[in-house]
Amino acid sequence: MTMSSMSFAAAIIIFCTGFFTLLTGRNLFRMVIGISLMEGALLLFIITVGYVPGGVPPLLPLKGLPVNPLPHAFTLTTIVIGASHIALALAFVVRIHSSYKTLDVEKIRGLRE
Amino acid sequence: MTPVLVILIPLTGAFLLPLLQFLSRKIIVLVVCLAGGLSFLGNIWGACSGWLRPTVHLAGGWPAHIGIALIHDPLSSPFLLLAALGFGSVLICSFDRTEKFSWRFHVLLFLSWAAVNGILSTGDLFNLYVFYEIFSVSAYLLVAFSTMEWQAIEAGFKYLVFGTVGAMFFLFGTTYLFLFTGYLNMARISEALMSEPGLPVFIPAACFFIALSIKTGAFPSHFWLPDAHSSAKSLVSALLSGVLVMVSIYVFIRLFSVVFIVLKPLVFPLMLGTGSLSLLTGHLMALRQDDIKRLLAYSTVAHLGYILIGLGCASAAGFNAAIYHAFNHMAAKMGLFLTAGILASHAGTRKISELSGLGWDLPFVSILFVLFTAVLVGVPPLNGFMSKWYITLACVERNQAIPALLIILGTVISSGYYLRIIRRLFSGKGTQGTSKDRGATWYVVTLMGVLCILLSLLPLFPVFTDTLHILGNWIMDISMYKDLVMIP
Amino acid sequence: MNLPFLHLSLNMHPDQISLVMGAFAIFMTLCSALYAYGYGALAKKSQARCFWMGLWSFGVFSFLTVLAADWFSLIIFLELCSISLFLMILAGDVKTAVMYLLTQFAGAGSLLIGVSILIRDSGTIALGPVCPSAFPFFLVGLGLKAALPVMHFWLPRTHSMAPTPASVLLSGFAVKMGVYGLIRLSSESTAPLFLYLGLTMAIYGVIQALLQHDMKRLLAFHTFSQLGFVMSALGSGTEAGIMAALFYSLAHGIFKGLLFCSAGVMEKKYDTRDLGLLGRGIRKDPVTFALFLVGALAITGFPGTSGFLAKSLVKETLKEGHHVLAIQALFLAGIGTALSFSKMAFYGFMKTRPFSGKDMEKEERPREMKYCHAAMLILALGTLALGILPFSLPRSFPMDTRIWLSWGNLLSALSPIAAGILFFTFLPGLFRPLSIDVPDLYWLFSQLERPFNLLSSVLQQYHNGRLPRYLKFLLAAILIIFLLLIRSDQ
Amino acid sequence: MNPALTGFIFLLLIATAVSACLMKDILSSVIALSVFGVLLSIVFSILQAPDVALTQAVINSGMITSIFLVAYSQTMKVRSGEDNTRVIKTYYPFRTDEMVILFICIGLGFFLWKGIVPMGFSSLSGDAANHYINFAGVETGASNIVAAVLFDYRGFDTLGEIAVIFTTVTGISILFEGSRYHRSSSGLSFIVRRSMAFVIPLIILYASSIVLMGHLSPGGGFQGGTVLATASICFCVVYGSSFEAARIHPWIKETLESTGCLFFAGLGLIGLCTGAGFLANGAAGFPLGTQGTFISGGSIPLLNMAVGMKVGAGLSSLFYSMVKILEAPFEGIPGEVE
Repeated sequence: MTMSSMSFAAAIIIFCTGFFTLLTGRNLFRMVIGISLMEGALLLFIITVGYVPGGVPPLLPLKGLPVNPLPHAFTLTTIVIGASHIALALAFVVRIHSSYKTLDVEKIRGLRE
Repeated sequence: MTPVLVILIPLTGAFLLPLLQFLSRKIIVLVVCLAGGLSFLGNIWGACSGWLRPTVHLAGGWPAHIGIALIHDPLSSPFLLLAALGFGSVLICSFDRTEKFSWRFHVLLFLSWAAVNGILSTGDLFNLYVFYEIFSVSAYLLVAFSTMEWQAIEAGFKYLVFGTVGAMFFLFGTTYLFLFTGYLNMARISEALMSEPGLPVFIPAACFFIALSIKTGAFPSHFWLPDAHSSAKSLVSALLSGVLVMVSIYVFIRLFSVVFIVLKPLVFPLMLGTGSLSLLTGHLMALRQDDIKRLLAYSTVAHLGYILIGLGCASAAGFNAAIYHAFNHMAAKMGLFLTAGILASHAGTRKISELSGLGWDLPFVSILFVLFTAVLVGVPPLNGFMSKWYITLACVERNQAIPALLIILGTVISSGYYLRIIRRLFSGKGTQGTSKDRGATWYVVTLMGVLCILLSLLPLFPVFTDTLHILGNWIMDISMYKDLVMIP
Repeated sequence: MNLPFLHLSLNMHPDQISLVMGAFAIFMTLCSALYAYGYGALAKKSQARCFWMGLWSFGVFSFLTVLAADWFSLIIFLELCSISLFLMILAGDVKTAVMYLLTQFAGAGSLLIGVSILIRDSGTIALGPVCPSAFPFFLVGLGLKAALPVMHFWLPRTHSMAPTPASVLLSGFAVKMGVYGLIRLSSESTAPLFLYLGLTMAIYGVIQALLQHDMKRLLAFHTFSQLGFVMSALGSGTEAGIMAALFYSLAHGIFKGLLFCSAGVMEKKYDTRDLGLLGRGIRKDPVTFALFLVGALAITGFPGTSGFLAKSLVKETLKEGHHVLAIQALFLAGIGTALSFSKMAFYGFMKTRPFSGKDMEKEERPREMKYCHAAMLILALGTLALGILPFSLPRSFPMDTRIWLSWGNLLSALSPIAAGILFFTFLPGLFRPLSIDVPDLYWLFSQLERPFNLLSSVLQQYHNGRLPRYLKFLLAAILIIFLLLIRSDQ
Repeated sequence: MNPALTGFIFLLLIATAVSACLMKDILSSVIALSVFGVLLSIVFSILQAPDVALTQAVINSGMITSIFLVAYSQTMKVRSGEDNTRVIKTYYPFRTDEMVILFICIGLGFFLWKGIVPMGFSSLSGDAANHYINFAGVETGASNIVAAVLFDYRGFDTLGEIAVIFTTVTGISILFEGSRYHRSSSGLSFIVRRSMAFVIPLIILYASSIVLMGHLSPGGGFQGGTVLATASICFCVVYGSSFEAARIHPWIKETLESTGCLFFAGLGLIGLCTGAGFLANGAAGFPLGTQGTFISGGSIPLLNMAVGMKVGAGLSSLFYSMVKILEAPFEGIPGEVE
């Protein structure tokens, strides 16, 4: 297996794990952990897209064939955006806990029908 | 002036406000008004210039495939106009006496305004994602703004979970397209996908479809929408239903008519199906609601269905009809949410069964309410009827019988539930006598009523038909867009 | 594609039929207004405002409807008429009004789909026969307006629950607009369908009418039955048939308006519409009775009234088309009509009232009642004028009118009346007003909302606020979208 | 690098992810997540992405973990009538519906995998990448191509990105508007506090070097700003939560943040005014300098500074908003809860 394929596979597996966590976790924190895992997997995925076998980091002066720098710029942005999502989600969790006194997502269903 | 200023003005307004927080309220209000007015003018200017002479701004001076190109073209210009109207009215409403003044709210408002303008202007897929995230994050927060209400927090969290999943799929789609083509510019990607058949383009298409249907609130992922739109403050609900949802519709049009042009026969029927199901679900759920704002929120789901059906026809007529309907829905739904807010605050409850007799207390507002419902139901000479009729025409033209029948069914169901509210409003006797409280919201609602009537008058002018024609052609014929982006 | 709105809408190009109908619309609106002025039963100011707004807008819109030169504008004005009528009915009963409006919206929707098919397939939407692909939609849409069988479920309830002036307009002109549409729609190919529909309506309406005990419901079913006559006239498929249908609609509008007016006066006086509880009107209010009699004679086709002429015209056209069976069926329907109006006259006006101990008569308001009577008088005069005028102005009428004055024709017009009256006299027990409502299709259609309610309650169960459940739906949807796209990709 | 070792690291990555999913206790899961973040940054450096690795280490495994812990401790504070169960259910063996979800997730993974198979996992693709590699040094003067892309070629994205952080910070301060600082915490022992006093300047020095050398080496405004914010988190942990608030008023942070944003936008406007386009660098007249020296890269160091200012102030005020105690009254649980 090449580096890329391993990396892609790992990214997809982690993404699915994260999605599974999001879906089955009844605790709000666990849902946020799921989101966090998904974000991480996505980052890995994007980085792998830009990977070139045997590449060097995109720093001048170049010491060989560099990897694609564009996905790195992406990923930086994505990391920050993902972190914002997670921080926001956690803030919501704290707020929900202060009004519902529970972290069980099945009990947080004031809005329905 | 360039497209970038249209984004930059509201953004600067948002960045500036925290610096002024300890100054007197008057100055803050002045700055807010100034920034709002400038942003409004900017949007109008963007819309006009985009319509008359499509403009491209290359950020940093780099060509589109290296840097980021911002484009105002005939497709973005109606949406820019829509954003200007929606945000402008909400800004005016936020000065209402009943609203607690908070500069942070205006920060969020300006941020989402900038994000909307960014989405409408950008020609770059990743940039679109970034602006989409500003937009989403500020939308979650706008929903949760009234922090003391548990509903708002819960709705905000649910919206956030859905929106985050949507964002991830959006990014997956972007990454796949980058993997396939090496570009991020939409026109370039489209070109590259056309020249290289055999790629599994359906996977990014599915990712984008999922992401956008989540962000729009279309059928299988509409669950957050009624929660969010009903729990927020009335003016935020108006903004969400009127403008923010339509921005996702814009992205739908842009992506699937430019980037995924190779998948046209696959994706658009899917959109038709999603639209039909949203229509049915929204109307049927609205039928049983007792909370007036929740009912309106479900009706938004249904109207998204109408718009998606229009898009799903994948013809110039369908796109035109959908965009026209987006405008009509904006005017009427914003008006409805605001009037519902006035009525609910007057009655002290949002339950429809307890709104009895309010029609006599607030006659003007109630009559406007009736007007807006008539627009949404589609009473003949009004604009809602016109756009629904255009959508039906487009459906029939494409031999889509079921959506066309569903549109008719939706009209019947929606007139059923709106009549229930109206009946309740005018039943019994008023309690306090005629109220003459005229806040800022009152004026905005009046404005929306006037807007509805103006929109109804539009089809009387042949220019309007020509305009729609140009718009439809622009969407259908993407070579013009590609030329615009790729030459400089 | 050309987006059709402006070129097509507000496209007025009246021909003779339109002009006649337009004049008639104005006439009926004015009569109804006069009657409503005297009637004054609307308790609340708001209701009255609603009613008058509806009435005047109905006048305008119905006038515009019949002037329209293409289907699209016709539909728009038709729908506006429905809304005006909705406002008028609202003053009587809210639920009925809502039901009426929803029905009419459904009809208009069907018509609009029909028009869009028409645009796609034949490119023109000028009034006239339509292409076969669009025909079913037009039939359903216009059928809902004109109360064709099965689609008539809204009619009895609406007519009986609406305030009387609204009933006058409903029966007098609103239904006629549907008929007007059908007249425009009719062609050679549609004739047999219309004929059979018409015969069904004529017979079924009469049978139902005989079983009613509510005066206005009875009249409503007669409207249905009389529309059957109109439809069977269209069923002959000739120019003369269209003429006959038109004339019949006019005549029927006027005398049915008159009948509703008299029923309304009685209702107002005794506060009930139940034939079992009414009576003695002949002595208390001979004027009303006389005017009622004019209407009743007209509807049964007594010579000298407009009904006689109209029926003769219909018979004539059917004879030309050799529809013998149809003529016989209509004869039967005529007997039924005579029977049920004998019943109405007897129980409504002549019989002694059963509960004479408690006099429910109200304080009369002579001055305002006068307006009612004036309106009725105008309608009665109209009935008589339509019956006599064609004879005095032979050239104004397309057909030779004199042959109808032959003895044979007079006999055939009088015989069902005589038969009806005889039946009624000898078998009075059979026709005593029942105390129960006979079920009609309305029940069936009131069940229509059930599946929707069921569906929405099922949907409601899925919107239960559980975020994990929502996300599971999302996951399923994601998978389905992937599957759909991958399948169509390969 | 040794493929076996790489494979092992990937396996470890997956294992930590799965354990973060399956662990019974939330706190353990959070720690597993943090480990996952660190491993991920190692993988990024294996994949030749030093910038990303740094950012990942600082933001995801540092900042986010600390916010997780703060949120966790906030929800664990005992109040009357509180549902104190932390662990709602055990996670293995799976229930049937969870099995179904697992299979659907695997199906989803299959589709996602299908999208990359035909690409053959190759090579540097696209005009854009080639252009960056060949011309970034000449056109922008920066040695770090990623910084050149981030702040010059695609600087507009970065503007959007700081707007996202700005939105989040504003939003979180809205969500915690009715809260105040926790008074009781007095921090750690004297020795720790003294030694922290020596460490803090070093942290700040490190942060500013990351920010200022962003155009030369991996790092930049985001990473440096986050390290700055970490310093303020250290204050909170070591000296108690009210200490830093007393020293640096939240308003100052908000001002710094806004100023950073406005600085960024202003630098962009210079480009617009010269007619070269928004956020233009060399074309707008910024001296590009000699590549590889400290003063080079035109506007990139300035933008880095703006971002560093913004991110540092923003993230620390975000953290402080979360640390505050909620004073929201108990509003009652809506509806019936089974």
